[in-house]
Amino acid sequence: MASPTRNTKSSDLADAPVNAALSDEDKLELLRTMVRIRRFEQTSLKHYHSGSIGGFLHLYIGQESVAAGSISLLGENDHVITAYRDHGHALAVGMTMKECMAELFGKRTGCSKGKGGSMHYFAPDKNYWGGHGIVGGQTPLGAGIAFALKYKGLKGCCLCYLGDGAINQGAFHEALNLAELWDLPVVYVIENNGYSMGTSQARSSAFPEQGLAARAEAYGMAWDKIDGVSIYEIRAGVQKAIERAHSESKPTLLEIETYRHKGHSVADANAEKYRTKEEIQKFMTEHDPIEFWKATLIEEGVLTEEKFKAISKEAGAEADEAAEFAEKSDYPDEAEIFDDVYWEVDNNTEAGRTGRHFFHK
Amino acid sequence: MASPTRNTKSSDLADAPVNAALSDEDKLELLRTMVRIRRFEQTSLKHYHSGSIGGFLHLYIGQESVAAGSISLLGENDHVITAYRDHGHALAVGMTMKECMAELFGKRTGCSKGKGGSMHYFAPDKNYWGGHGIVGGQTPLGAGIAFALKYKGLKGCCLCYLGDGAINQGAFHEALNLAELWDLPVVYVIENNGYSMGTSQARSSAFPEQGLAARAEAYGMAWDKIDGVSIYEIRAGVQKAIERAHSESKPTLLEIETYRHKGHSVADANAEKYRTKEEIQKFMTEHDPIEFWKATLIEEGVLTEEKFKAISKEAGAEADEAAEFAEKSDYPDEAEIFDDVYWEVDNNTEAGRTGRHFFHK
Amino acid sequence: MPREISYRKALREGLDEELARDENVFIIGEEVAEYNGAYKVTEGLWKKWGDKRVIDAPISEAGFIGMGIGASMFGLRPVMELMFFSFAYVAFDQMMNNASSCRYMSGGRLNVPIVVRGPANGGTNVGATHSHTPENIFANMPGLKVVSPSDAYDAKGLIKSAIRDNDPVYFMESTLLYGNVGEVPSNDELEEGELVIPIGKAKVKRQGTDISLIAHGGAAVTALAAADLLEEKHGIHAEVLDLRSIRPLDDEAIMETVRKTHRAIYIEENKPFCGIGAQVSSMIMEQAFDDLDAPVLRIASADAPAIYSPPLEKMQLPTAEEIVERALSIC
Amino acid sequence: MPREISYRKALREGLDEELARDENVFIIGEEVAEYNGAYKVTEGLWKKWGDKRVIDAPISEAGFIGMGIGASMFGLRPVMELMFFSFAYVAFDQMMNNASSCRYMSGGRLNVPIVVRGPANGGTNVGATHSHTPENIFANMPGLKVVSPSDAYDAKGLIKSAIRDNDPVYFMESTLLYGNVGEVPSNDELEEGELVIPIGKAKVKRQGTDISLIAHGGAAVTALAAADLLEEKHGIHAEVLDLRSIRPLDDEAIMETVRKTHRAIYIEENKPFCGIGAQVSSMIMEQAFDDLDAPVLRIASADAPAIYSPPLEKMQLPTAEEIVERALSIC
Ligand SMILES: Cc1ncc(C[n+]2csc(CCOP(=O)(O)OP(=O)(O)O)c2C)c(N)n1
Ligand SMILES: Cc1ncc(C[n+]2csc(CCOP(=O)(O)OP(=O)(O)O)c2C)c(N)n1
Ligand SMILES: [Mg+2]
Ligand SMILES: [Mg+2]
Repeated sequence: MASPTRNTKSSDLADAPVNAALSDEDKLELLRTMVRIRRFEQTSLKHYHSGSIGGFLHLYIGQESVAAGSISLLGENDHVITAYRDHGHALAVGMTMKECMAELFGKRTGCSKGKGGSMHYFAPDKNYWGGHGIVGGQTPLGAGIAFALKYKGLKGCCLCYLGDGAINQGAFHEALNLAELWDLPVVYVIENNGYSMGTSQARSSAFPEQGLAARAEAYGMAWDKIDGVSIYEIRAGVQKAIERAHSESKPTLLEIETYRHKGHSVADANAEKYRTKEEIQKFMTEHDPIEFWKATLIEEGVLTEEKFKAISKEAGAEADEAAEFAEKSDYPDEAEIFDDVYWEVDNNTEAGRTGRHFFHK
Repeated sequence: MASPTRNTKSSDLADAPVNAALSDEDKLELLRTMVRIRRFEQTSLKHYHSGSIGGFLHLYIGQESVAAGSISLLGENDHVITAYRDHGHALAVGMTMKECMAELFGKRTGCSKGKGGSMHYFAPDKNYWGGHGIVGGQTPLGAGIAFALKYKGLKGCCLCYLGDGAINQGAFHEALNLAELWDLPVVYVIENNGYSMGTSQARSSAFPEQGLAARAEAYGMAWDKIDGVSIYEIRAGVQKAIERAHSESKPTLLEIETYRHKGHSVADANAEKYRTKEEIQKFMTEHDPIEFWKATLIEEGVLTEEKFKAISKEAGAEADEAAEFAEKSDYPDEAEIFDDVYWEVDNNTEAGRTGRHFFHK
Repeated sequence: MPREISYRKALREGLDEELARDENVFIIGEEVAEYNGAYKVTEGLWKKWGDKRVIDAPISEAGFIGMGIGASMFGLRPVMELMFFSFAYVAFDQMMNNASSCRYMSGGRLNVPIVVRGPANGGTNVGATHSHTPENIFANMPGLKVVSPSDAYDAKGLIKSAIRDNDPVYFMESTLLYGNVGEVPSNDELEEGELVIPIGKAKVKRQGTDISLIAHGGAAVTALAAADLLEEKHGIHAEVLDLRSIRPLDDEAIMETVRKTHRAIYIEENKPFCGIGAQVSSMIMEQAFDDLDAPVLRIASADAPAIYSPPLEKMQLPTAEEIVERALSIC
Repeated sequence: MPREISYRKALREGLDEELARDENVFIIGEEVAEYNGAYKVTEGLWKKWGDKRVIDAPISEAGFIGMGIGASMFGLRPVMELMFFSFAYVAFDQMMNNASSCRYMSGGRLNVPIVVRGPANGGTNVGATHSHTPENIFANMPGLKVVSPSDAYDAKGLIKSAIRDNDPVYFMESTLLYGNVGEVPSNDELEEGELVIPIGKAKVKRQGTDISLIAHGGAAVTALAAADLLEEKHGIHAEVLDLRSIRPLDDEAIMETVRKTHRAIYIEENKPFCGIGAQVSSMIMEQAFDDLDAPVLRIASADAPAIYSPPLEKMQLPTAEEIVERALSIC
């Protein structure tokens, strides 16, 4: 079983301008974001097992640095779209634990009114365009957000995340060609956690020695490969791509090496079959992005063990509150099944009132 | 308007083993194949204008060397599949002008009984798997033929042709990854005639400086770029790929530079708008594969003007006969509309007799 | 005397007027710009509106339609041309999942005002791969709208509504209708100043009392021809109802004509199994059972992949003669 | 006493027996081999048959299903697993064009003996993108076959027939049925030595006289529950006909039960517009109009994209209570 390798050397990119500019509070905020994501998911897992949450639950635990680090760089006109492993990105863009937890519980107070579930979070008002369940399906949409930004003359970009298994979907290939051909300000971020479900990268993909992102050369597109354990490396690498999008309106394909501690989804019974216990252990101990950042900040004198415990405790409390909120919230009424299908119907316009739109019940 | 450039130097690959092995008769046969393709199409064009042929007619004129040269290398277990510009490949594998012309006329004597038309020729018995109308749609099928050869332990390969515009279809990307990942003996041949309908390569595709075939590096796949005006170059280059398939069971992506003299299809009213008259003229005179091969053979003393005229005349006569045959043949009966839909029904098996298969008429 | 223009020109006028009305409207498709459109629907629009508004796409339907869906979520109003609607099948996931369900899965926090248009018809001898008529397939999915105009007047009025609609509209045309000429008043002849036809309203194209011929798209034209024959040869007065829009569906108009004639045939160029005819005839049974003097009949294309052979393909599609024959069987 | 196994195990046995019978049979899909299948249908088969016969695929449905279609033309008999049948939408062109029409467009010079199988159901709270039920969509296309078993017995007998069939068969299962246990005789209990059920034969799953509940897939199970309620609470004897195969369709069995009960409801988990219910109800009207004492009713899932919220999704799908209520309205 080919197991992913990761560089461990502590990052030398601390002094990259974008990192040098970080205040102590900024650095703690980055830690807080990662910890909040983890506590949120640990709490959701508890409630999944207790039966309050249905369907799939794809946990982001182990990958928090990718969403926290890259999204921390975004400005007013920068946007985010991702796949179904979407809790981390949602919290990173500023969605509340409450709306996210309530969505998992299928409640009306959820970010998607309980209609989308874990895989389909949305918050356009926070520049967050989902949460998409079909592997690779979000990649043309991400190009579309970028196209719209350019069309409207806004200096921004779209960060479009996908997994290492998603790179073999046809839609992604088409999106890459369009992005380079039409100079779209989109940054594709492959979160390479080494596996697509139980299939290692080596069993799913033929790719150049330099890695998955090097497939970008097929389109003459810029690319980079980033060690995802380090917030500094992520911020330094992603910033270059964002600048390329902002100043040249050119796309970039990034590969960020990371690892998921849990199974593909909570339903994944084989999480420790296709990966050795040792491999998982190694990544949990040597490559946990929270531990890594924590150590960095302690080293820098920005953080203390006590402070860390406090942040952790706070996040845990917030997650419990969110669960309580979700628990207490109402489910949608049966009639609401038919809301949010057609904009024209929801807004009771003439178009919405003309002709029959629904054909049962 | 970026116009394609082609190298003109007469080929130095005449002494490549595969070419050195050619007898005079072989060389004349290659000429005959190209001339027969051209005469066949010129005749079909006449009958298209007279109204005996419907739908689309995508002429191969100018590209004959690609089908003639590459297919001349194939053995018993080597197979061919292509797109809708398929007349040249059909005649090159040995399908008769009669069955091909009758197909265009929509007659029962056509290679597909008049059911497929110009874009959908088939002759599995001649290792010819179509004739496919959906751009890129044949590329996974080609991988499938190769997969089956390998599965059955046959030492062969599948030559799968596609256009320069087809490389931007998602299915092709997926097929390339599978071919390299699973070591499939398939050779993808991009017939780069510079345009997809009215769109130049530069307006449709982002690709590396080395050309379209270099996209293969995204999959760590072997690739090559070949000057399509020269039969010698084509045979030398394609032979390498066939050997790679036969001996290593590895795929190759080839780009063969060529040019179509006519419009995209006979219906193409703009053939001389998106390409300058000068460009077309240049290619018809300096890069016509028949003229080029003719000159080569005369230079080699294998061919004379008289001999060429004879071959040409013969091919013209064969085409006229084919048209007469097609003209005289019958259309299918209305009832035959329902034949060839289900194998089980056609063969009147128990499965074919169980339940209702058709729901109108 | 009123102005007459082709179905093609009517579409072009509608597109041109909407490009003028709203700068967020733009057109993307293969050969729509410099080539002027494979079927010339967009002729002249690139010259007039330039590279930003009329854009040639690579052969990447999933890519550019998916891109359009994303752009429409962001407030743009893309009009995507499929050279043939058959090519929707390589973009199917984008069209069936992202366009139809992103609004729903977001709890209504976004909408997808995209139009995907192009010819969806057989009868042109281009074979099975190029002759799909997926009205029923797309109309099956809630969140989507499907429109299919049969004449120049409807084509212009409906394409304008489709572009203004805030939900995804799949607009299915016919290469066999592009050349048909019909009355389309110029804007200055109209007091509203423009021609806009609401989506979801069927139209009685011919009044009758004895039987209702209900159809959409090209089949509506065939139905009108059949109605003439029924009148001339058999003294039967057929009413012809053109649905124009498949979803939303004007079921009131359908029940109205059935209550009037007590007999109905649905005609479509679609394949029969689970076609629009099946949906409409079962709705008639559910909503007007006691008004029926005979079962509702369905006429569709002969149930095989589209055949190339020109004379055979003619037989494969519904003909006026066939409609007459079936009508006589229940009149 | 007869052997009872799960629907999942029944499928696995069928696959295993066909792998043993014909060396040209092989399985490809995501996680079907080393992972033992996302829903464990193929559990143990890779261990038993090895890398050549059971193959893990990248997430490239258009690629590997298209590859399978090509291989099947060449005489192999691929069984392709879609982890969810919803993912057919990214392979749609391959499945709707190449699988259905290559035989036709070649004038019958080749055939496509491929099976594409996987779960096509809602009800598991995975949202709109993962809950498509495209029986009607694929059955619309001549050249394709669509099968949808509702119990273990049918699952085993039909998957074996599907693999032996020389035409493309799309085999739609349900994750909600995988765990259901039912009688499936072991081969040595059978004089034929194996269980093979012909495709195209419906089955009366419960005899009745007052009304026909016609259904397929998971809805057939719901229909049986409704029949119990009708019996117990209302003394109504409902007959339940399980189509098992959508195309080919056993219309004789349908007309037979309707002629017997004079009332029918079609139940499906599909979306209603142009669903199987529309096709079946219109066929009943065409072929048994005078035998009907009431309009044929249709029950489908609530006409919106599949909702995530667990309790709501339950309401969205047909329920036994709903069937009872509608049945009472026409009995
Ligand atoms: C088109 C499609 N095929 C298959 C699936 C089922 N599926 C969901 S996630 C997944 C694995 C994806 O792996 P990767 O892209 O590496 O993302 P990760 O789960 O590692 O974040 C698969 C096969 C799907 N959702 N969509
Ligand atoms: C999926 C799909 N999209 C669009 C078309 C329409 N179409 C047919 S041929 C063609 C151009 C193809 O160009 P290229 O691949 O370069 O092949 P060439 O015609 O030059 O041989 C287009 C756009 C199609 N048949 N299928
Ligand atoms: Mg992964
Ligand atoms: Mg070309």
